[in-house]
This record gives sequence, structure tokens and C-alpha cells, in this order.
Amino acid sequence: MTSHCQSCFARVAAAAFALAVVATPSAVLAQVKIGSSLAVTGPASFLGDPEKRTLEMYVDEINKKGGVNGEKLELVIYDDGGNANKARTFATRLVEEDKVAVMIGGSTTGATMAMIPVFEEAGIPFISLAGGISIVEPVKKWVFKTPHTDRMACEKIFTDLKRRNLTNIAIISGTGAFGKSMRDQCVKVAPASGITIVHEETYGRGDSDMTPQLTNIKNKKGVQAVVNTGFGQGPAIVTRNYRQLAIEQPLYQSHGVASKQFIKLAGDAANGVRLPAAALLVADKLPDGDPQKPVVTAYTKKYQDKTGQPVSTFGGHAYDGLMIFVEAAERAKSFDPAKVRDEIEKTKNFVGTGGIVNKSPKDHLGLDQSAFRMLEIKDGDWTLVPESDS
Amino acid sequence: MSVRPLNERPLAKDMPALGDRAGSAWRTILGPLERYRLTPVIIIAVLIALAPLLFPSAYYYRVAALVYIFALAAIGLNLLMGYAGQVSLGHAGFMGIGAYAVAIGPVHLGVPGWLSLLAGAAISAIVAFVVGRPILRLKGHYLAVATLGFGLLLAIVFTNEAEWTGGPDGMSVPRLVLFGWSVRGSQTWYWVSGVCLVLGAALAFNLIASPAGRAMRAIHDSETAASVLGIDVARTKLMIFVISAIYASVAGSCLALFNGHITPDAADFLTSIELVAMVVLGGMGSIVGSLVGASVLVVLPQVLTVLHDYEHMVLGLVIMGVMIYLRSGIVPSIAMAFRGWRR
Amino acid sequence: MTTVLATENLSMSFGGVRAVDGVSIDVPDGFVFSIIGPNGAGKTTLFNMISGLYTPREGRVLLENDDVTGLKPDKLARRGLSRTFQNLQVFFRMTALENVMVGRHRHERTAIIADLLHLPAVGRQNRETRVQAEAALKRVGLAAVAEQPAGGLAYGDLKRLEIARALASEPKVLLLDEPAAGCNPVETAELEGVIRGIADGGITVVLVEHDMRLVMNVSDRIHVLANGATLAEGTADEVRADPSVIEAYLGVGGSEGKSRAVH
Amino acid sequence: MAELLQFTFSGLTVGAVYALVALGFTLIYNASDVINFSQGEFVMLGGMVTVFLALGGVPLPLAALLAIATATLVGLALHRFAIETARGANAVTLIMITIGASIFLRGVAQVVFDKRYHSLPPLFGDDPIRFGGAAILPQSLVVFAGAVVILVLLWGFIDRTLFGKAVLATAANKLAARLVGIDTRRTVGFSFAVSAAIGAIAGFLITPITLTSYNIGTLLALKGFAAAMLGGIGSAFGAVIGGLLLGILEAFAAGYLSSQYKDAVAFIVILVVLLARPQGLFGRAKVERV
Repeated sequence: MTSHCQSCFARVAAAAFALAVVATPSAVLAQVKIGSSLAVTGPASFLGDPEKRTLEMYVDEINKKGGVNGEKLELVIYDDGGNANKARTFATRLVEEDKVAVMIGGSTTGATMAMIPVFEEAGIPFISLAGGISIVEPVKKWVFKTPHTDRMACEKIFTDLKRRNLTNIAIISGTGAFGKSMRDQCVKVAPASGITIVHEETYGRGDSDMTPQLTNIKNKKGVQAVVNTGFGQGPAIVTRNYRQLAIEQPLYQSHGVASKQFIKLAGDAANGVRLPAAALLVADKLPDGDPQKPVVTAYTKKYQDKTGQPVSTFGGHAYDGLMIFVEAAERAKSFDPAKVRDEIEKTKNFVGTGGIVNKSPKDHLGLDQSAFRMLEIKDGDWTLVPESDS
Repeated sequence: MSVRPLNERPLAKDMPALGDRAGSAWRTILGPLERYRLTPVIIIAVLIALAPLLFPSAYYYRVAALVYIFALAAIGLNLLMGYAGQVSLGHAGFMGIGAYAVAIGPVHLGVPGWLSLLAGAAISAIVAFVVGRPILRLKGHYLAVATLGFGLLLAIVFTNEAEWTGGPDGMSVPRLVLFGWSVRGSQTWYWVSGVCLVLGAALAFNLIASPAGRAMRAIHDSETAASVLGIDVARTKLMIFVISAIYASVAGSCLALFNGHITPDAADFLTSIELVAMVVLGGMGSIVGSLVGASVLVVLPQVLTVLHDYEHMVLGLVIMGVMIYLRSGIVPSIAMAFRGWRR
Repeated sequence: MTTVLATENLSMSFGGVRAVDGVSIDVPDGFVFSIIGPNGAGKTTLFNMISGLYTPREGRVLLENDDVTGLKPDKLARRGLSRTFQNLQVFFRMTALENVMVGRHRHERTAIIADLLHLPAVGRQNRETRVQAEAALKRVGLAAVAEQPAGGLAYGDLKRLEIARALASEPKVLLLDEPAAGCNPVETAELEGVIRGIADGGITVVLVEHDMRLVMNVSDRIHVLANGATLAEGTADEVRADPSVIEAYLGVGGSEGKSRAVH
Repeated sequence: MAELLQFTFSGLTVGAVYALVALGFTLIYNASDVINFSQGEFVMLGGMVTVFLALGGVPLPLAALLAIATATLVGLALHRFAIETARGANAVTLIMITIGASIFLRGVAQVVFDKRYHSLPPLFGDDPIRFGGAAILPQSLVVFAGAVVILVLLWGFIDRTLFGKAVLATAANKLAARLVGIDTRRTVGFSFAVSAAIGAIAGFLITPITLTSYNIGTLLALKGFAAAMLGGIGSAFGAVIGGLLLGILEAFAAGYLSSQYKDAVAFIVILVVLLARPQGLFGRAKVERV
């Protein structure tokens, strides 16, 4: 950390100098630029931060191995803080100033939606890292995404509930973008899955005690299980308060709880919590034959070695986005945006951290429910819930 | 009413003009222009018209358009804060009303965009009127916390009423169509927002130099003195609160129409603080200052991206540095220094 | 002689202390009417009640025989009551001229929309206000500093600026709260002329002042307060000779004290 | 009944957090008329420095002390290099400086620390205390006790020591205080240091409940500010009551009305209180002398 901080002054000084020449965009080297605008800071920074680290790590690695199509990649990342207006400005900047070949980013659905028109108009492929289903439904020519949709997570949870014969549930959701969007999807797909939502509660960003909401859920007759949609510190606090109130019903978290950090924050209270998650979280527990195992094991090792932090599925989304682009560009043997776009759309059997991706003109996501695993937390670690009927 | 003038000093303007003919010729041209109320507006208009000559790409148009839009909101807030002396930490709420009006109007109610913009302004005015009546009785930090709460309230509504607003992910805003002409693209919006800014600035300068403007400025320094001179303090505060709400609302509508997508960010606490920062950084009580403040806070983050992780650190330092060394705000402090230097 | 301003049994207390206790005054039209008394006698509180800043606990205020008790200051101003302040209440961010222009507020007739658009009527109004304000500044001898920011003016000038501002509103009654406080003898002498001139112009002046020379020279009638209650009232000579007044000022009577108090 | 009790427990838990933040606001305001919007960052520093020192192997009590010392130094630096340098500037300018400081401190924290959430072990374990069908975590009582102890210490200090009287005098009238020989600069600097220390203690105490990360400061400052205003800015007692009240309001609103609109309900109540008492619950009304 000390060397880190010594260099920071040098970097600030260098950057101050760079301000003077910033008017002339660095177009000296003929590199292929990958653009990105992420929520590196702000309330969604635990999305943007691992995403940024992942992109940096792998672009570095790709360049060390000689680049793509014989050309080096250059990464241009801006921090939009999750703010849609800022994201839109950076999108314009990436297109107009940096002249990027592809956009891999947009940590939040709001920021992604604000940026879409820019890339649609410019005709540059845009691989979003945000969860919202509205990004790819309806299909937009230039827009793709890598994370599973909230709807899949809901369906995965509901399938597990049905298997346990629990049909009456309560939902407690964060009022942030992630929690709200997933809650909406769950409400939408509940009837089709044979689930009845008998009670709903919410909590706000930064809330530090959810016992009133949970007390109401506890007192509600007929609640057989509780689903918590949200990310950040909220789910950890909900989980602790859940145990504090000694609520007996099973608690389900969402895929927003996407790193070991959650188990650490929630402590013992996390035991018994179930959640749908990508294979990435349980890399070491996957059976040897699992096609995703090599990919997720390699990514996990690399990320944890490099950053010293537990791996998160959010970083994995960035890995998938980058690799889908790289493979598409290699297939196209060019960085021509139109050709790359066509190849991205033809992505088949791509093994990523999030699942096996099969894109098509009608499906710009390319993941199905099989991408999700149902996990249960036991003794401070993830375990795979055996899936008997799938 | 004949009163013997006492201790009458010679009037400066009665004294014989000094200097040569050339100097006085300049003065006859520049003098009235220097005194003319709208000279700063003319200068702003000329700058807006000429700036694109330096723009290499549409990105610059976009950043400049954002500067103008935020400057418009900041000017409105400056009328309230810098001139009338009433703090608002919830002005982004009015931006939000304007922004969601042009989104909800066309999408849910079938009202055309331009009419929605006007409706948004009207709603903002009404909301400001209703809310302002009680809370403007509060003073200083108490007014600050009340307006903060009000802004928060609006942001909560925009976030929670997802059926209308799309929730935290926001909703798309249909393009503005004026007389069959679709207003789109950064360049077009550069001119639209530029015109809005010039109009907004002109109205603000008009107001300041009017009876109502003097009344509002008087309140800033002494409500007591203002009231014994016949100024209805409560009414004047309310009036200026409503006017500044309309400025923010129109700016919010422009922002939403320009971006084509709106999220509750536009209405949240941080945006309110950003607006206040624009006003204070540029200079309270200086319309031009609000434009400068908006420029700094919109452009600076774009420049600071080269610093990556150190961006926020430096942004904080810049704000602190400006406020410490140019404590009246950028424009008034520089103007003061300039005047001192000329003397 | 008609009464233009009167109070009937006016009372006010702060936290149990009676600051003003049943004070009745009767100010004839065109008079310079002074209210004197030791510190804490309740003079400024009386002013604050008359001008509507405080609502009296008991009693009435009559302006031209209308009961105006409890009316807001701005309503009173519109009825022709104006005042200055002991602790300066100048609009420091405005120029001297603009300060006085604010004084014209009650005579200005424009609408907010017209103001925003700067319709011709607003321009006319501004010019008219300006002329009147310049005249008011001239009356108090401040024409030379008209364009200067009020924040930069000397203390004595600020005192007169407040008077000019009040004058600009063309009041029927003008309350002056210690206009000579902090002024040097020359400025005080000038002030005397200003006050006289105001009264000669037909404006009734109610004066609270500690400078006895000024009070004695300028007043038509003097009302003495002590501990919130009326002690005496009369002409300058009558008050000067009243033993209770002398005692109130000095605690115990004495010819030496008397001369210091009243001269 | 159990329900009511649980809501109250929740309210006291959250309220004690707000109260601790509000206390910091009040002290600086008293000495300098400044609303210090970087107060939330002091709280963040208290939590994050402790977390990272503990991760680096420093024993927890020592880590907490070092965190408090760090925050105190930052508070002193903020006063010395920013507030003091801008001496004489108006209140809005000073507030803007503290907002700049808050952005700066957050920027530093994101580089020095990381962007994840962290927790600290609670002082008396994780097992809830059950009472009348409701449950409260021991740490909530610790936070609550912390607020009370700080309040008492502040009261004792201000009421019983000469230096405390100097702070009071500076608050009442800076010029007069200077005239009677009080070094107001030192007094204000001291109040910044103590506020920062209070913030850091708060950060250390609340982290086991609220968790902490580099950017928790903004929201805490917002709520703490509201609590301080509700209680009447300048009154330490008011700050604590304001904080507890705000917490209880939120908990009751979430429990009885709508969890979606609980913040809205809390703020509406604050508005109503302020309209009835424009100086807050325990604030002194300012009388303007004319």
C-alpha cells in the first residue's frame, strides 16, 4: 500500500501535466480501442470496481500475448458513478473522441439505457454489463449483454421453492435499481411459476436496520419463505436481522449477493441462506466434467491473485463481455464494427463465467436458466444444492 | 418639501470630463454599453454563437449543451440563493419534475413534448407555491434541511412510483417534435439549450433590475428593513422560489429531452448539491458566475478523467481551493481583483 | 391639532419582564416628537411595536385614527409609516442609490411578468424611482456616493442612508431610532438640520435619541420613559425642568448631573 | 405489543447512530456556525481505518484508537488548512469548503482502502437480547450508551471546564470572546478535533451494525444533519433526541405505514416540527436586534 501511495503523487503530477495536452486525444498509436463507462465509484461501485479491474487485467494479458488480430487493445474506461446523464456524456465521448471499436460497460441498467441511443446511432457494438431485461428486450441491433436477467434469477428461485413445496412467499426488496428491477420481474413471473406473493416490504439505500419490515413479514400469516432482492450491504443486514428475529422460514437471496464478501458480512446468520448464482462462485465445487469449470477456475485464480479480493460475478460479466468481443473480432478477422457486431450475434457455445452463451438475432443475451446454480450457504461457504429434476 | 442640502459634495458626474478626446469617444460608445443591463447577455450570446468554431466533434457540443442546461438551473437557483438569500438544497426535485413531465406526458398521457415541458413548468410552479408558503418561513440551516427533505421526498416518489416513472432504472423520453421537426442530436441541442440559456439569463438580468428584483435583493440583507419599507417579505420570497423552480424545471425538461432517457438521479440530493455548488463556486449574486460555475462543474470531471482513481480527490481539492482563495465565488472575486487593479 | 399617530396603553413583556408597560403617546401632525429615557427604558421596543415588528401584549396603535395594532410592517409601511434602525439595517450588497430605490417600493406599480420581460412600463418606473431616490439622497447629503456599494460607506453616511431610504417612501410618519448614535459632533449638527427639514416638509417625526443636545434643539414635544413606563411629557423646557426626569437619568438629582444630562 | 417493542428497538438502534453523527455536527456548529458536511467522512474514517488496521494485524482496541487519532488529525487539518485559511468567508462558502473536503476524503478513501463493504466484530457478540417478544443486538445498546456517554462528557466538559466555557463564549459571540482574551482560533480548531473524534468513535461503534465502506459518509451526514436540525442545531441534547426521534420515526413508518415511504414520512414529520418550532425542538430562537 505504501508504494501504491508513493506512486500516487507521481501519478497526480503526471496527470496534471497531461491536462495540458489532453486537448489532443492520444491517437498516436494505432491501437484498437475498447470503450467502457462503469460505475467505478458511487452506490453501484461494487459492480463497477470488479468490472474495471477485470477489464484491465485481461486487456493486459491479451496484449502480452500479442493482442487480437495482430493489434494491441487499448482500454478507455470512464467512471460514470452509475449516473445516467454522466454515462451518456461518456458514451458520446467514447464514440466521438476516442473512436472506440466496441463498448463493454454500463454497470447499471439506467446508465445502459441512457447510452444505448448513442451506440445505436453510431453503429458500434455495445455489450452491457447490467442486469435489466429491457436492455435486450426488445432486441436492439447493436446492443448485447452478458449478465443473466433478473427474471431468470426469479424463476430459478421459484423452481427451488416449488421443489420444497413452498408457494406462499414474502418479498423484501431494496429500493435501488437492482432490487427494484428484480422485485418487478419476480412479481411478474410469480403467477406462471405457481408462486403467490402474500406480502411485500422494501428498504432504502444505506438503511442499517430492517427489523420493522421483517417483523411485519414474521407476523404475516402463511408466509412460507422470504425472498430478498437487492445488492450491496442491504442483503447482509437483512440476513442478520432475519436471524436476530429468529424467523424460521427459509430465506432466499438474489444473484446480487455475488461474492464471498456477503458471507463475511452476514456472519453466522448466512448459514442456510439460498441463492441463485453463476458457476463462478463455486468454481472449486463444480464437478470435474462441468464445461465451465476450467474457465471459472482460471478467472477466480487470476482475479484473487491480482486483487487480493474475493471474486465476484460482476467482474465475471466483464470477462464474458470482453471475451465475446475478442472471439467475435477474431472470427471477423477485423475490427470493423458491423462485422464484429454480426459475429457477436453469431456467438455460439461460448463458455463464460456466467454460463454457456448462445446468441442469435432474436436473443442478444444468449443465456438460459441452466446458467444459474442454486447455492446454499453452509458453515461459511457455498454449497451446490443438488438439482434432482434438471 | 424644500430641504436645505447639507454637506453636499461635488457630484462626480458633474465634474469636467478628464482625458483626451479619443478617451471620451470610447466612453460614449462603451459607457452606455458597460451600463446596459443586458450587455452580459449579449456577450454570452456571442460566445455561444462562436464557441462551435473551436469544437472538433459532437462530444464538445454535448458537453457545452450540458453546461448551458445546468447553467440555466443554476441561474434560477442563484436568483433564490445569491440574490434573495434563501437556501435550497432540494432544487434538483424541480429538475426532476420538469424531466419526468416530458417523459410521462408523451408516454402515458399522449401530451406532446413541448406542451409537457410547459405543463412541467406549471406543475413545478404550483408545487413551489404550495410548499414554499410554509417552509420559506424557516431561516438559514432550517430552511436548508426543509428544502433538502422536500427534494428527497420528490426523489423518493420518482424512484418508487415505477408504473409512471420506470423506477430506479428510469424511462425513455420520446424525442421532442416541434412543428414537425424532430429535435435531436448534440448539435441541435447545443443551439436549443444555448437559446434557453440566453433567454433565461436575459429574464434574470431584467428581474434583478426591476422593482421586484430590488425587493428580493433587499430581503437578502435585511428582512426587517425590507418589511418596514412596504415589501411583503413572505410573498416576495415565495415569488422568487416559484421563479427559480420554473428555471430548474425547464432545465430538467431540456436535460431529459436531450438525453432521451431519465433516471431519478436527476432529482436526487447529489444533483441538488451540485446545483448549489455551481452557484456558490461561480459566485452568489452573479448571473455570469452561475454560467462559470456550471462550466467548471460540468467540464472539470471530463478533464479529470485522465486522473482515473484520483479524480474525486482532485475535484474535492479544486472545490476547496476555489472556495478558500476566491471566497466570494469565481466571478465576483475576479471582478473585485480586476477593479482593484484598474484603480 | 390632529393626531397622526397614537398608542393607547401599549404593553410588551419578554420572559416576565415588562419592557413596555402601558405607554400612551399622542403624536400631533407635523411635530418632531422625541422619546427619551435611560438605556433599557423600552424605547426601541415601543418603536418595534408601533412599526409592527412586535405584536403588543396589550394596548392599541392608532395611525390616523385607524386601529393598526398587529398589522405587519409592510402593511403599515403602505399606510405611510416608515422607520430607521438603531442597529443598522442597510442593504449592504446594493449601492447607496439602490438602497434608496427600495424605499420607493410602495409607490412602484409593476407586475412580475412585466419585470421579467422588462416591458416599457418597467423602464419608466425605474427611471421615475431613480429620480426620486436621487432626490432623497440629495436631501441627506449623500448624492456623491450614490453609485457606491453601501457596504463601503462610513458609519455616519449609513445612518443618513437609512433616513434617505425611509424618506423615499414618502411616509406620513417617520420613526428615527437613535440616528445620531455613533456620529461625531459635526455629523450630529448636520443631522439636526436634516430632521428639521423633514418636519418642515410635512412629515411627522418620532425620534428616539440619546444625544440630548439634538433632542432639545429639534423636538416639539418630548416623552420620557423609564423602566418601560411613562415618566413625563412636555416641551423641551418642561422636561428639562422636571425633577423626576433628572432623577431617572442619574439615580439621584444634582445640578451637575442635570447639566450633563440635558446639555 | 411485541411488534411495537421491536419497532422501538429498531428505532433506537438506528436513532443512536444518527444521534452520534448529529453530535458531531452540533459541536462544530456551536463553535463556528459551520455545518460540516464532511462529518460523515469522519464516521467513515473511524470505521475504515479500524477495519484496515485490524486486517493488517493490529489488535482491535489499538486499531480503534489509531482510527480516532487519524480522524482527529484530519479534523485539525481541515480546520487549519481550510476553515482557518478561509477565515471571514460567509457561511455558505465555508459549507461549500466542507463539501469539497467530503469529496476529497472520499476520493482518498477509495484509493487508500477499497470500495467494498466491511464489518467489525461486535463488542459483546452477535446473540440478540430477547425481551418481550422482541430482539435487540447488544451492539445497539453499545451505540446507544456511546451516544449517552459522549453527551454527558460534552455536557460536563462545556459546563465544568474553562475551556468548555470558552467554546460556549465563542459560540455566543466570537468578537466578544476574543475581546475577553479567548483564543477563538484554538477553540474552533479544538471543536473540529473533538467533532472528528466523536465521528470516528461513532464509526467504530456503528460499523458492526451498519457495515462500512468508503462512501457511507454522504447518507450518514444527510440523516445526521436532519437529526441535528430536528433537535435544534447547537444543542447537544437536542442532537441526541433528534437522532433517536428520527430513528424511531423511520422504524415506525416502516413498520406501521409503508417501508417504501419511510424516509418520506420521517422528513414530513421533520417539516411539520420545524413549521411549529422553527428553531428545532431544543434550539434557542434567535432574536434579531434592530
